[in-house]
Amino acid sequence: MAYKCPTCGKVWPDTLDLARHIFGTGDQAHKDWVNSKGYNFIELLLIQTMEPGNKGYKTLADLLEKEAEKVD
Amino acid sequence: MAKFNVINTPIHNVDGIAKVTGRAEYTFDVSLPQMLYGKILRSPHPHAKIIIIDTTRAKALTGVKAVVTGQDTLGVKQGIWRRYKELCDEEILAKEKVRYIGEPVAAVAAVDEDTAEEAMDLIEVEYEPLPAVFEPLEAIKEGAPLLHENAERNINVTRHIEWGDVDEAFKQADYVREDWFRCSSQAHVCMETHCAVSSFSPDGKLTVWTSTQSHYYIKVLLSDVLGLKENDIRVISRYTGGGFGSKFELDSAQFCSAVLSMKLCKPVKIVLTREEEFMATKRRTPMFYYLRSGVKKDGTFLAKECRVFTEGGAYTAMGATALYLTGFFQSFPYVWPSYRYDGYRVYTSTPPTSAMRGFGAPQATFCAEMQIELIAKELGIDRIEIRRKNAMYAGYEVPGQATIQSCGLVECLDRVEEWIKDRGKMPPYSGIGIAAYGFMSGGIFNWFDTPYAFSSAVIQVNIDGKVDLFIGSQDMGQGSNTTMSMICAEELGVRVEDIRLHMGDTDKCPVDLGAWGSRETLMQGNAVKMAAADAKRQILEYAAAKMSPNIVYDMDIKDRWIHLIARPERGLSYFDAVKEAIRGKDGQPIVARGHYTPHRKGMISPAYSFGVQAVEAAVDPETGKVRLKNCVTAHDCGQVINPLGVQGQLEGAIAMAAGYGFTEDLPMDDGKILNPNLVDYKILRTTEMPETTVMEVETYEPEGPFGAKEAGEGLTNPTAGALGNAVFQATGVSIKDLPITSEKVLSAIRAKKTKK
Amino acid sequence: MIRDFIYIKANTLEEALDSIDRHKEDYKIICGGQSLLILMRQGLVAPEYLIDIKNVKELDYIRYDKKDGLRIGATTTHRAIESSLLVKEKYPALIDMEKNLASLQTRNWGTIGGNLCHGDPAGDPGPLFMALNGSVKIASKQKTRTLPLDEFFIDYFETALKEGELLCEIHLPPIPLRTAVAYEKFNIVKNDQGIVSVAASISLETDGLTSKDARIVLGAAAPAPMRAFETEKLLIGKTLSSGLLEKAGERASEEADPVPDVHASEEYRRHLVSTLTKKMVKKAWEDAKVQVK
Amino acid sequence: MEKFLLRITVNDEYHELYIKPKKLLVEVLRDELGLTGTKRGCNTGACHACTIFLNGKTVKSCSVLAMQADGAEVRTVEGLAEGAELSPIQRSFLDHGAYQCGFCTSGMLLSATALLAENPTPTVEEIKEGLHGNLCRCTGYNSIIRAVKAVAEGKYKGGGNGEI
Repeated sequence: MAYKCPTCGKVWPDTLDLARHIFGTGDQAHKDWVNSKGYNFIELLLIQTMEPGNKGYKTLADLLEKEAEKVD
Repeated sequence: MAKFNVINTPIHNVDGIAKVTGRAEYTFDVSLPQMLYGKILRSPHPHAKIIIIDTTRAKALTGVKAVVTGQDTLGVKQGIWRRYKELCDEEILAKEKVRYIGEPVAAVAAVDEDTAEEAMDLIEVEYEPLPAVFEPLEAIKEGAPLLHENAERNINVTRHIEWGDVDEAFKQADYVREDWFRCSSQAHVCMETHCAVSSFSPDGKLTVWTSTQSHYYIKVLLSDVLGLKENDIRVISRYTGGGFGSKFELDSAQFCSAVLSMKLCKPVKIVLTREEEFMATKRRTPMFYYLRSGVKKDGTFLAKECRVFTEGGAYTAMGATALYLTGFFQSFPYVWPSYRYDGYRVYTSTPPTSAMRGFGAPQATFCAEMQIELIAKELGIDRIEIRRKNAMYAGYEVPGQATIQSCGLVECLDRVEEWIKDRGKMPPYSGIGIAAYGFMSGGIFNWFDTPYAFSSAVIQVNIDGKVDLFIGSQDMGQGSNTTMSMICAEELGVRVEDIRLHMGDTDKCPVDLGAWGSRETLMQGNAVKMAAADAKRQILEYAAAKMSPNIVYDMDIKDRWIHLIARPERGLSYFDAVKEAIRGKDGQPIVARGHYTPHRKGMISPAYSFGVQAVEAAVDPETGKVRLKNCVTAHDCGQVINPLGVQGQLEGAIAMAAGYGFTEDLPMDDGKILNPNLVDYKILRTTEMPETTVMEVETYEPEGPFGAKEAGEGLTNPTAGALGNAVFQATGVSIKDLPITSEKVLSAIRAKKTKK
Repeated sequence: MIRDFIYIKANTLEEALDSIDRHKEDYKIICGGQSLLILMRQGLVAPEYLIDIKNVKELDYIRYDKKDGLRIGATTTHRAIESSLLVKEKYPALIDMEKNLASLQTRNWGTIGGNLCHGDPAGDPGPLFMALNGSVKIASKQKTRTLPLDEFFIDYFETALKEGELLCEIHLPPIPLRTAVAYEKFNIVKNDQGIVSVAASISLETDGLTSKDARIVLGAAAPAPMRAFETEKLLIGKTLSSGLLEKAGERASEEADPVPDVHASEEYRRHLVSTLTKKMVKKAWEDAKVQVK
Repeated sequence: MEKFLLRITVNDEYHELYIKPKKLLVEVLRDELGLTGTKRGCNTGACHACTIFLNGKTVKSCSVLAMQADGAEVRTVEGLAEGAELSPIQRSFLDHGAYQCGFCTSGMLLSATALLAENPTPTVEEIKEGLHGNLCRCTGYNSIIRAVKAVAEGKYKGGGNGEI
């Protein structure tokens, strides 16, 4: 089971990889999608650095668990 | 019979005679009829809006021919990362806003430099200073001044790498260590400062002589911003007085001289002063490092987490690559089962940071190797043993990133270990520090967005056997002209003196992306080897017809002698064969082409070099002053092509990297560099150089020409770390912010004493 | 860039003094020009008249007399001093000082007079000549006067030379019996100007143990090379001991008035003053003791 | 601004030219006489790339007024070789790869020539002190020191203007 990026449609094996793809691309389209879901893209990015435990990615991964289209 | 006739022999540099007799003409020396001289007016503010620029008085000064500002340009935002338009953010001649002290706001062309300089004082610029921010960790805070519209919280670029289950692995670690490091900036200090002579002619053609590492890049970047077609521009750079990463982006001398020349249809020469070179060209990327490593009791590496904030300065430049490479090389040269890297490049109101020799890897290696030294001490494991246990090996795959095809690291560790044993016990306050490293042979990711092959070469064999070799690579002192001549001579089976080299002129030479990322030996080398092989094939075609040997024999050319490999005495002279071969091709000289673009090698590099360096240093406990005594390096760069060249690259790298380690710094006050001259910016002189020994560990790199890989930037990676570890071994103090000045060493020694 | 000036080449001392007198309002003297030309190129100095005394052979000499001491003409180059056997024998400390000053090329053309008149507190000759109780002969068209070097250096790049005056000669009295001088600077790159420098001259009583006189001069530790009077007082009449050295080092670092810059903080400069003072006093003291035997 | 007559012999050729007194010697050599072998790398007399011989002694031609060289004898890098015959130090630089970008090389060659003219058998320490003024960013100096040492050991006899 894999997950499709809601912005550019790229497919990733799990939500953590998808989260990293969204942070890594970091272009306007991907930023807008995250912000439209009530999160702040830059805040998540900075939490990833300021707090231990991969928090930024985990939060985005949980969101994607619900929002991203699942494909097999 | 020696393996090679030309390769790995100590021959003279092909540009030698020109350079030791003062005949070599650098851009600095170019002078043309009716040539004018330009000067650039630069912003005194780190962040300000340009309200109005009044050039009337300057234009009225006798001898001044033209004054241009941002208004006289197309106002195109350019940048070297052409693949991503949002990262092309620098106009060079600012139109509305200035973002660093030294940013060009106007340029003057006059009959001589003095008049141009005098005109500077007559240009009145009204600025509206804006709030500025200088430290990355300040710039990302809420409410910090926004330096670029689309860069929220001043974040320019972020890079993320991850493999393995990092958090799980940290749970299994017996020992976890956290360290913070601060890596400083560094100036390239090329002896020839940035300079350019632009000459625009009425037929719409622009010729630019410039000191550069890539004449192709400069041609394309100029066409992006001047509204000219790429090939209406000709860039000439036969000799370049040093580059070190500062000369493959478009700089203010090139752009302003071109704009002025296009306005006047007269040649304009701009040479940056040494002060401008320090204050207003790019510099090494300063980095704030957080490093957490988890290891087992027996020293096996398990997990590493790395977070980096880099001071981006006013524009992107090549900063994105530095951010990626420091994260990528943070795991080098070891096997880390799990690794996570988050890197953030932050805009600040300081001169832009970009590429400099090593390109993020010297910073990464400094932090990694200093931490490993502390881990080894903590666990009571021998520092060579812990490195050997986790060393990369040929065939290792950096998960999802790259495959290591050749790696002589372990042998390098053995050789250095042996040298340290021979050195015996160190006197008090003396110590030997080591650092292991790896580096890339050229980059793959096509951020420049070129449609051409990465490297190309053209060969033409003439009636007298003389071989015209046309290459796109640029020799800035690293020796690529000699290396390419040697590769061509070896493959074609002739001598270097039979080669007539053509380079440094976009009108005559095929495309090559230029000398950066230590790519020329491998990439241009492969292209030259391919062209030479094709030329040889054409000659052997004729020779076979003439000698009609039994089909079981195959033929080769060695040292101007065409022969059957199994029967070397049966053959004919290369010179005779060529004459008749050309007669047989309807009088046309033999022409051959070669090119190279890396495929199926991942996104980073086609090959990786490795090495270990030991630095012996003595510390004066009274003043903290560090003195370098010895520096030994075991380096694996595959098959050595140009032995004199490799030794020169190593010794030059040590001088530059040792400077980064303990004498060079660019202190700033609110964005203004405080030591923009060679009196207060201290690079090493003859008297500071340690004895240097290089131990070549030869491996075979299948991707490289004759098995060769880089020996240019990689050698700059270990020295700062090895020096820091030498100070640690000598005094027990580990200085974690560069440079390791005598003042920092002394206060650390005294702090350690009072703690006891 | 250098602003235009009216160039006057003086071939004799008289011509020089005459030209200086005539253009008293706006002139500068150039000899080796190793420091002056840098200031002129940066537009910091732009005189109307530039009077070149490089060719005044009358001021290019090194003379020694047992009673009178050493006299060096102002247009003598550093290199001439460095290679003088006379100086090597009588004032060896000068040779080491010159060898560690800037570069060979600078010393070949730069002159001792030019160096002193530049008035850089981090200059090398100043502190050493002051420790040797040196003085200078200054001439103008009207009169000639001599001045102890202690009073020659006033402030940053400012000396006691008045308008119309020319430095002609440096005079170092004979080194008294049982006396030795030592000079050293602390720098990171060899021959760079010192972050801090110390010159120490120690004279011993006939017993060869107790100090009779001490002259300590700190370089780059104040707007001009400064005598460390309190440290001197502390040293006179004492015998050498590590305790004495510690106290002397501490006192000198308190007396100093260093300014922090990109190379070192104030605290670190004070520490260096202390370290170097201890080292130079010890070296001078021990060299002086050797002479007693 | 009144110009002055400058009489100067450069590489055994006598020149007479009128110049503004503010002209530096390096500017006359490069811009007036076209001898661009002598380079400039800084504005504060620190890099020594402009080293030349003036009356037999090496000086920084960026820190000498051209008028101070009136009637003097100058030798630049272009005057080291004698026709096609390179001087010992030039040949040794070729063999030892004692240069890379080449921009500091003319200054290095002249400093090395002066050093050997004055002290034919210098120790490594003396070579380092002799070349201390000349900055180089490419070679790390040791190849240059090896080249000078080889000439000191007599491996390169005669030819060119080795002895000034």
